[in-house]
Amino acid sequence: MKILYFAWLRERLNRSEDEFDVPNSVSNVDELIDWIGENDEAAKMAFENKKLIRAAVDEKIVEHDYSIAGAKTIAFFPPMTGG
Amino acid sequence: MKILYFAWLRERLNRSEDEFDVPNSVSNVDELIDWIGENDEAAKMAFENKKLIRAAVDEKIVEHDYSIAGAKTIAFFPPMTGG
Amino acid sequence: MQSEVFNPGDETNRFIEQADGAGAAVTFTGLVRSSADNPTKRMTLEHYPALAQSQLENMASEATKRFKLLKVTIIHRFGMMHPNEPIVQVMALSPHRQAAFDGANFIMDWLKTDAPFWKYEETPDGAKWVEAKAIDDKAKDKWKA
Amino acid sequence: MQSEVFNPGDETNRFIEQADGAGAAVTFTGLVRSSADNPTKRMTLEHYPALAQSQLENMASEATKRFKLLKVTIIHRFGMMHPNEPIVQVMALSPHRQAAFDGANFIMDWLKTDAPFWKYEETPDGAKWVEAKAIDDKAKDKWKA
Repeated sequence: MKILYFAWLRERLNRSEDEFDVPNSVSNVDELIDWIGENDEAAKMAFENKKLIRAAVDEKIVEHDYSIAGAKTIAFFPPMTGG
Repeated sequence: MKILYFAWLRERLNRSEDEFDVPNSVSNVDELIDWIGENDEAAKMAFENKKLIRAAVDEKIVEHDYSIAGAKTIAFFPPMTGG
Repeated sequence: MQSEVFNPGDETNRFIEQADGAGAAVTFTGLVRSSADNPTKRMTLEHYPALAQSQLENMASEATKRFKLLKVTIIHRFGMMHPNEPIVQVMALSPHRQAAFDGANFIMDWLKTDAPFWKYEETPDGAKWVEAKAIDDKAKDKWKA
Repeated sequence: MQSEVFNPGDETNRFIEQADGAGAAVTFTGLVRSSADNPTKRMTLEHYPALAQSQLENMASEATKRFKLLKVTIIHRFGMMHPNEPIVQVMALSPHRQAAFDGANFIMDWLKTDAPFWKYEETPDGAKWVEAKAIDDKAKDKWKA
């Protein structure tokens, strides 16, 4: 599963993407955030305030309870500030 | 007192302005409309539906009960359709 | 106010150049409409020059004050014009987008009912004075304080 | 979407040329803001290309359907830009003025919160990621059916 990071998430993690084999027990976006943080102190801190984390699963913006089963690409980013 | 006419009012009266000595007894816009129509059949017909007549006294849009005392220029026109 | 046709984009660019400190510009352009269903050959706009000038100035300054705009420009043509030519352009510049939208929208709503211009349309079926629409009177109501 | 600077007026003219049958065009232009109080040296817009593309397309087609627009064009830059340069331009073409205003306003309100772009501002006091504003979330609410 490909994970993308944008804006200050990317900066704090010091990388723009990861490639992970995510176990089936990790079923939704919220659980994926926790799973990424488990073995990665920088990620744990960057993701600390979950209210500030937006997610997209296969190029669709979703809530944190959205299922990641079968997903290819999951992106994490702060609230958007375009326009 | 100078009277100006615009759009279809001008067309129906076949002139764009009049110069009248309006008697003091004619005190507001509504009375002026009636006074103009008294001796002018074309004006009487053109002004027949007073709801469709807008007026400006000295370049200020006003209601029909607005006083014309001391006015120099009074304009009559249909509802505006600019923009 | 002018009888000559104007270039909408050039006017927008000239307006935006004054944007120091602004974040948002809204441009409304009104065009001579002509469709297959309602073809227009040409349109003539009659106006009452002195009153039109003062009404447009009043609208611009009222909108500037009300929406705290940095700048407002109104261009309004009179005389004869052809399909797809611009008739009117209203531009509003503001630090914030909603004020720019509201300022231009407010001016257009007032302009439709309170600026002394009258449209005379020539179509293949004949010529007529355009009638005022009740919806235009209502549009103004949304800005009542 | 493009990184190159664009010319707001040229884009408006190109857009209006497609106006056959339309009576109203509204153009919103968002500019890199820099004032004496809040000077900006430059701004960089990071984006998520695939998602940004599909979100902008969704917004354009949703606005077209909802406000019965004749045409919508959205231009959004990414990468580095300087004060007073345009960032975004949204254009809506319609037979009626209110639909054109509402269409462009609707797109801008959604774009602020739902298009994956992130602003990074460099000022004389340092650089920072621009924070999302609660007011932008609220602006979207006015379009709830």
